Amino acid sequence: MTRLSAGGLIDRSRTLSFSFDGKSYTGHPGDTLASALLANGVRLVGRSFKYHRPRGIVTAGSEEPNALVELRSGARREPNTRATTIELFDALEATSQNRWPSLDVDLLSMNQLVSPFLGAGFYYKTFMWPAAFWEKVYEPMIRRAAGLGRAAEAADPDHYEKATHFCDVLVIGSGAAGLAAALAAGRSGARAVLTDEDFRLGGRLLSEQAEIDGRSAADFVARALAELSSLPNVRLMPRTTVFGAYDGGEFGAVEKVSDHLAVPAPFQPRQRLWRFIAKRSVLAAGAFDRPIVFPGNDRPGVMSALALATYATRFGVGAGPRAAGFTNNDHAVAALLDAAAAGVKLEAIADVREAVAPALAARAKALGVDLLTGSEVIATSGKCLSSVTVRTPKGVRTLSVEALGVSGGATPNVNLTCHQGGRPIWREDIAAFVPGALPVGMAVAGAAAGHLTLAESLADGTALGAAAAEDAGFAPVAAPAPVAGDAPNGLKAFWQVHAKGPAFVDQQNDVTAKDVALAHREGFRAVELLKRYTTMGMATDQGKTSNMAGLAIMAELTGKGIPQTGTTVFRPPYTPVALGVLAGHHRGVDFKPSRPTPTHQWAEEQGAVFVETGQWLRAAWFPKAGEDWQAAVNREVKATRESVGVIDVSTFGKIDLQGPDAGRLLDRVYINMFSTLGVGKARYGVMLREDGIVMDDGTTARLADDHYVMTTTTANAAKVFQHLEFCLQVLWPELDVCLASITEQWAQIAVSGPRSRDVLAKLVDGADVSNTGLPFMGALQTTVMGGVEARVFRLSFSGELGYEIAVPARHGDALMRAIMAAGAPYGITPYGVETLAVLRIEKGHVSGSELNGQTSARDLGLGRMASTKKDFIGRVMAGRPAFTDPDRPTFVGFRPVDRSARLKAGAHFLALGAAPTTENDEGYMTSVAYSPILGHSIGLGLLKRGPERIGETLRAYDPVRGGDIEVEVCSPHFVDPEGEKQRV
Amino acid sequence: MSDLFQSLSPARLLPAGHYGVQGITGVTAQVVTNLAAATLVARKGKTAALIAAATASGLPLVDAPKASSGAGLEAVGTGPGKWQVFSEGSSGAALRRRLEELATDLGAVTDQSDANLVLDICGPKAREALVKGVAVDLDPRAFQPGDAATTPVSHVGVTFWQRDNAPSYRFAVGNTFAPAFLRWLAASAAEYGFALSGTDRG
Amino acid sequence: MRITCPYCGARSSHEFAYLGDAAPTRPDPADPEAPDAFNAYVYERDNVAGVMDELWYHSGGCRRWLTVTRDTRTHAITAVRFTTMRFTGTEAAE
Amino acid sequence: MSRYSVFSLIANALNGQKGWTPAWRDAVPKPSYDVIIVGGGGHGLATAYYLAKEHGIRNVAVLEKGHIGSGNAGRNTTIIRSNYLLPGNEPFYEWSMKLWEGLEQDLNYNAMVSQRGIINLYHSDGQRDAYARRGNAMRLAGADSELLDREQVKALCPFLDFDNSRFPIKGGLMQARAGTARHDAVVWGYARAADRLGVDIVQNCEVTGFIREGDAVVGVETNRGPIRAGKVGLAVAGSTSRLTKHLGLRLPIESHVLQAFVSEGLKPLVPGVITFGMGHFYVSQSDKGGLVFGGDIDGYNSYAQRGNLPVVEDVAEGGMALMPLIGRLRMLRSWGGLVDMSMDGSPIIDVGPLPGLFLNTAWNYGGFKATPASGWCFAWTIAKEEAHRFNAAFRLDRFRTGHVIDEKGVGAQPNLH
Ligand SMILES: Cc1cc2nc3c(=O)[nH]c(=O)nc-3n(C[C@H](O)[C@H](O)[C@H](O)COP(=O)(O)OP(=O)(O)OC[C@H]3O[C@@H](n4cnc5c(N)ncnc54)[C@H](O)[C@@H]3O)c2cc1C
Ligand SMILES: NC(=O)c1ccc[n+]([C@@H]2O[C@H](COP(=O)([O-])OP(=O)(O)OC[C@H]3O[C@@H](n4cnc5c(N)ncnc54)[C@H](O)[C@@H]3O)[C@@H](O)[C@H]2O)c1
Ligand SMILES: Cc1cc2nc3c(=O)[nH]c(=O)nc-3n(C[C@H](O)[C@H](O)[C@H](O)COP(=O)(O)O)c2cc1C
Ligand SMILES: [Zn+2]
Repeated sequence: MTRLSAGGLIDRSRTLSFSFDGKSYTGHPGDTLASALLANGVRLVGRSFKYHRPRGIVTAGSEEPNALVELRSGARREPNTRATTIELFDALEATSQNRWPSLDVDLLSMNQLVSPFLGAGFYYKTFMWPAAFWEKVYEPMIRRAAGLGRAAEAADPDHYEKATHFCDVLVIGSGAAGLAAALAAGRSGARAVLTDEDFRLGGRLLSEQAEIDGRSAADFVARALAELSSLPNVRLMPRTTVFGAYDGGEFGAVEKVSDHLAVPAPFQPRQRLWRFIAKRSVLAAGAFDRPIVFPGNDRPGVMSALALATYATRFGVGAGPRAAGFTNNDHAVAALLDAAAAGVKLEAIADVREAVAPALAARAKALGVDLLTGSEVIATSGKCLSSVTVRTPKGVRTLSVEALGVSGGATPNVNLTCHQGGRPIWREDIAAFVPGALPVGMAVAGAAAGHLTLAESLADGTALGAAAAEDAGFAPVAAPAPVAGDAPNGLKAFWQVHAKGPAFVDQQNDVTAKDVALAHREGFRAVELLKRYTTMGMATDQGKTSNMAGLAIMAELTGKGIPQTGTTVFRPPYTPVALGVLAGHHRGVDFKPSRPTPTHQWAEEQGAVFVETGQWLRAAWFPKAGEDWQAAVNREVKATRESVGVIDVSTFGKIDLQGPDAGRLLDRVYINMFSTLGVGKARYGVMLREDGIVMDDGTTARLADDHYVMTTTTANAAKVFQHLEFCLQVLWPELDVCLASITEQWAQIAVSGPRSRDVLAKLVDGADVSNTGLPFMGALQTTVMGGVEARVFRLSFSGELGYEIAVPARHGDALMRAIMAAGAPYGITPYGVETLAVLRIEKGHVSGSELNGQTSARDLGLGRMASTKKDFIGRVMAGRPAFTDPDRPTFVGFRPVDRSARLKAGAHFLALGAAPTTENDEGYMTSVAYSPILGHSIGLGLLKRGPERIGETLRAYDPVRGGDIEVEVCSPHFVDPEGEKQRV
Repeated sequence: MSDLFQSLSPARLLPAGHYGVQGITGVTAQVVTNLAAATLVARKGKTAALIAAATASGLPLVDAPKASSGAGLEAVGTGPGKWQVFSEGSSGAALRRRLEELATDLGAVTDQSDANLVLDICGPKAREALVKGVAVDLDPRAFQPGDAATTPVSHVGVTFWQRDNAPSYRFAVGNTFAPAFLRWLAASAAEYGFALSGTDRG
Repeated sequence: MRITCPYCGARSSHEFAYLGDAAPTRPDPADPEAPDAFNAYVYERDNVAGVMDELWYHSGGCRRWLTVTRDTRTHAITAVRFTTMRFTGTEAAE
Repeated sequence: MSRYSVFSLIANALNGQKGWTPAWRDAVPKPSYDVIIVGGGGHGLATAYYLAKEHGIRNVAVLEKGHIGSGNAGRNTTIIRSNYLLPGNEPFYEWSMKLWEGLEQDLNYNAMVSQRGIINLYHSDGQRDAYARRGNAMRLAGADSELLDREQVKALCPFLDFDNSRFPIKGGLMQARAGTARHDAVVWGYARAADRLGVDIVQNCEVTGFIREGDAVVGVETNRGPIRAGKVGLAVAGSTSRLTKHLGLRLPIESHVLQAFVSEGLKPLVPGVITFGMGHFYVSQSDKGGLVFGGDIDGYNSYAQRGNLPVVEDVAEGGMALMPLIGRLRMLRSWGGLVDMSMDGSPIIDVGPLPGLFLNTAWNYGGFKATPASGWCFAWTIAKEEAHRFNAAFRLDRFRTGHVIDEKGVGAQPNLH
């Protein structure tokens, strides 16, 4: 046990139990999994990606490259979770990953033995012989060895949500700089948000032993938080990571609502996605403690100096029974001494500099810590660290320690400043990249800006928080910045110890200093090439702590200097984000809305089988007991053709057009004429895109001189509305037409079949619906069912005598029931979209499969509808040579030569005997149906010069379904070709 | 939250009842019935004249996303020169006639009384629940009684406006999208306790 | 990206549908050169790397077509107006 | 420059990897070349390689403004497939597939071409028939395709949501020979192979204008000075209009941003490539274990090479709808590419439109799979000054004549393709 006897922000009065790799341990509230493991003396926690080398905990934050575990189990298993960010809860279950059979004995660590072969880029040079072996042997082997944790075993049982929050000032990070910024912004009255990914606000102040305004840092944090909590305009959001800075002041953030609980509380999400819309932002994300590359630096027990200090001071844990340090800066020396003061047995600090600050030297002496200046760690030993070898000016010394705190200085956390293309700028004096061009509205404070002292952070935060509030329109309240008196950290840039043995740059991806050298040798010198060739910085930590060293080593090799070498690009997310939270509520059946028709409930009662058509749910067929779908459809078709059938067609888009220019508009959007349509009449229209391709079709009726109602196909309702708005607002703003979508307002039900008039007659309140009173293509405004407003259109998609009756949506259900009652004597039969399709195919009407965005009106046999008396959208482009090419596939019908054979939509046409090649392809089948009327399969399709070839026999080639049958080209009008039935 | 409705059809309105945390009601939603509605769209170049005419008839229209009321009508701006007008207790046809009289040839009127499910959403946690889908700033500094917005919420287009400082909001949601909207609302409000009423109207 | 609709206020760009460059205007179909002119109108684009006027439709809001001035290199938006103004110049009140 | 062989690998392992030399020379531009290819992406490098290899034209430079592969070649989701529908496209992409199949031996470079298959899921009968049409078209072009039913998909991808989904999976169109390739390695492999044939690969050389003689293009201006050339081929993907602007050309393309994503590394989960039929989501798993996934373009013209949050959410929604067990997996990184979207969604490889100029563009979000055939056909077109039959349909004037190749049928709106 390395739990220190006192101190830390943990609740020692309560004990939490948890397990790691099946073994039980205990910790306290306030612990992370990492601190609790360390407290229990567990140092080996994972294995590296490629060589499966033992890995320990190296940081105390989200930048952790090594300590990745599978958290929880079963459907809640979460691979690659950083032990350093897991807030300990009771009964927590964690498992090590990427090892077999066990963490301690991992057979794949044999990879290390062949590591001389496995240098950077080795894949590209090998596994090519024999060629066929790649997918079968090499790749599966690589895949099994690669990867890290395992995905969950089943659908994620937790739920997620998304929310938007608007604020004047968003402060990211709650350390000294962030607290000061939030205070300054909050006091001004601005709506401010203070976020931190940590579960406890305070940043490094939670582990630093500093004085602010003459009080302890802890006291400062407590007072600041108390004041911020008291301000109604300030929102404190711990456990909230801002992961991306997007255009226009939009930030993506994830709040871990329940991750610190075994399972979320009832009705609480696991996590919540926040989109912050911020007028101004202050990035106060601190800095990372960066490593020094030296042989043996990847041994469990070697960690960041600041992390070692944090474990001691914040968590009351000694990273090992005995520890040492390896540094190049005073800040780290001070932190290590804090750890010593907190009870860590710190043997010595090796520092590459000739001297450390005198005050620190004195403090070291007082604490009994050996300061080895001018020294470097050149080797380590033990599976987990047992000793380090230090090269001092006086000779080599070996220290027996279980922990080594290393610091190569501070790397400002500039990630979010780069998400919109900003490139960091090198600052020689602190040997670090600091933010360059910033996203609009962002300011950077504290260590993230390269202002590495506490005093600067506090001053920065105060000034930038006030400025941000002021920019957002709030008068800042003058208040002095809190004062702290710390010294600059006297860093000496130092990246790499030159000594023998593998020295790791990227510990998760096993990239060594040698790999960087190899990349250099092979010409992969640009940082981005270096990254991609070696995979440096591509692991789950994105090289937060490692990239700097890697590029410094490359800079040394090329002699170019670090600023010329540059950094790789930082991209969102700042830390990895669960896919579940990005999806939120929208999964399972809630992925997209389900739109019921007005008669949905009635259809359910009839036992309808439903089908998704876009977002709509429509009845597909209405099976009776013992019927399969085909039997049901056959029955529905026959009943409709022989007597009467009924279907809900409310899903069509319906648009109300009013105004003196409505007819003129329609003339321009449809290929045919509408301004001449008589009042009380409807007409079928076809509209094109400007490129001459058919966009949509439907019927439009004229209700009054200046009033039309248009129907669109179900699929194109929104698109057509947008198109009309475009015509009116952009193309011809002079036209005086008012549009309103009435899709939701009207339920529309089609009644078709020879007896449909009898049914209608019983519904209307006395209107004359005889063939003269309401002729074919007539439109009637009347009432039905005793006073319900209705519009009756005599249209026919089925080719039968037919009507579409529209009533306000609330009456849709009642209308359907009334129709059913009125039709009962004729055996009225409800039908679904399957039968609808059969009916229209029997009639040769085009539909979605023909209106596929690739066909012109001419292709569909509708060319003659186009008026020559006017311009319309698409007219000019439809005249292009390819569109008038006689060889162009044109709409026609098909039947199987062997009438018992089934046609298949999607089959291609080949001349009999022609080889199946692209050159011989003559078109394809667009739609098929079994016609119970004809007793065989029928099809529609597009065939080169189709109409000229009626009577010809062709091959319908359908190898994907094993079908290859002979078909006869015929007219697409299979039933009642003269269209007499609909006019009776 | 899907377990909340696992057994319920996504194509039907959620039944009235209490959802989520029991014993408290942070959010309530109540279906408003007996409400006629119509769109009123100004004809080309007639927006100002239409506003003047309506104002003269006691309905002070505003050409902005605002709700205004008068003469027993409530008008909500949904676009330039466009309003959704509501009238309690009248029929769709009656409302249409009234508006046609008021607008004469200055605007077009279309009955929409059956187009929307209209819901009053209020309660101490209404804002907290709504921000889980409404991407319009609802903070009192930015959105107050009389303010309106047309915007997608959880993939569903809605028009809503604030009615008072309770706060309460009135939402008009396309009928066929209403089941999806209510599923989202119930899921979002469940942690505060959610009471839904008026959906069992058949 | 946030687009400040002159009617609705600032909204996320995902509430809008995009059409593209606002510069091409529909040619006169009666012009003898119409085929060429339409080819240019329908297909050819400057595809500006920089500031351009483009057409967006507020499909999720007020259903207005807007002309948005935006820098395609930075996504910075400097102006948004109702599209009709470009043609008639008279509808400022709307 | 050493050939990669078992021998060279062992020799280098024993000497501490000291024997390797640069994979390609960092060439300094000469004053003139027979052919200049602008753009050191996959297409540009492949073009140079095939010019040298197939046509003996070796006095060639590839000019790249950054480092090679820094464009879309280095940021795509690596799907290779030839499951196209239209006659103008399918034979070309199938030719590309064939070239992929022999690529590693040809280049002596392991580009990890991995034919683990692609499944395009369908969720309705209409979609099934559309896929049947496509599958049959593929067979006509000599490609492989299979139409799977629900049970067959389930057997291959049991982790998909078959039970609680909004749009049930009814089956899928599979191309077993499709798969992925290691994108960077494709770039490096072509660069190395082209370099060995004498091609100059010039990095950090940005073309800023053209040298003209009358109408003709006779060279380029660069940030490293003017370079003359017998022929100039443009293969700069999303940057094409930036260059053709100097020539007064307006093209039927728009530049858009397409985002892609990778998850943290995982043990094998997804066998091949899967595309969702009712949402914007497709996914495969890299050899390193990351789920590589993407969706729709952001939808507006952009040269910013980065996207926005709504599309990230849209893609995640598609992912969760399709495979809800990924809820707790994490997106590790997202990035964007500058794609050259065209008015019909299909590419342009053509002579002209000015003397001395050759165009290779309009790859939309799908030109990675085309890399070998694009290079091969562009080389042919440049060498012979006419199209090969594989790229015969990819003409610039097809818009004027109406011979568009619009797989999706959405028309002249690049952001919808
Ligand atoms: C996110 C994303 C996912 C994709 N997924 C797939 C997929 O799964 N499958 C698929 O087939 N395709 C995919 N693509 C498309 C594919 O990546 C591209 O179509 C293809 O890479 C383009 O060809 P290229 O490789 O030559 O282009 P690029 O690699 O972009 O090459 C163009 C080069 O030109 C250089 N350049 C530009 N201007 C100049 C100048 N003035 N001077 C000198 N050099 C210049 C650029 O720096 C760049 O390196 C995807 C694209 C993206 C962005
Ligand atoms: N790291 C070093 O090596 C170093 C060097 C010199 C000084 N310091 C000390 O650093 C402190 C500087 O204060 P500070 O406020 O700038 O930094 P800080 O480290 O105290 O606080 C930064 C906070 O930001 C949070 N954070 C980072 N990225 C985030 C994101 N994307 N979303 C949400 N939260 C995020 C972190 O969890 C952390 O709590 C001073 O106390 C100073 O003494 C550190
Ligand atoms: C197929 C593929 C897989 C990738 N896998 C990873 C990965 O595992 N880790 C990582 O950090 N980035 C990965 N990337 C993303 C790159 O780091 C980088 O973001 C991308 O190539 C775009 O370049 P840029 O971000 O430098 O602009 C991958 C990219 C691709 C195309
Ligand atoms: Zn708007």
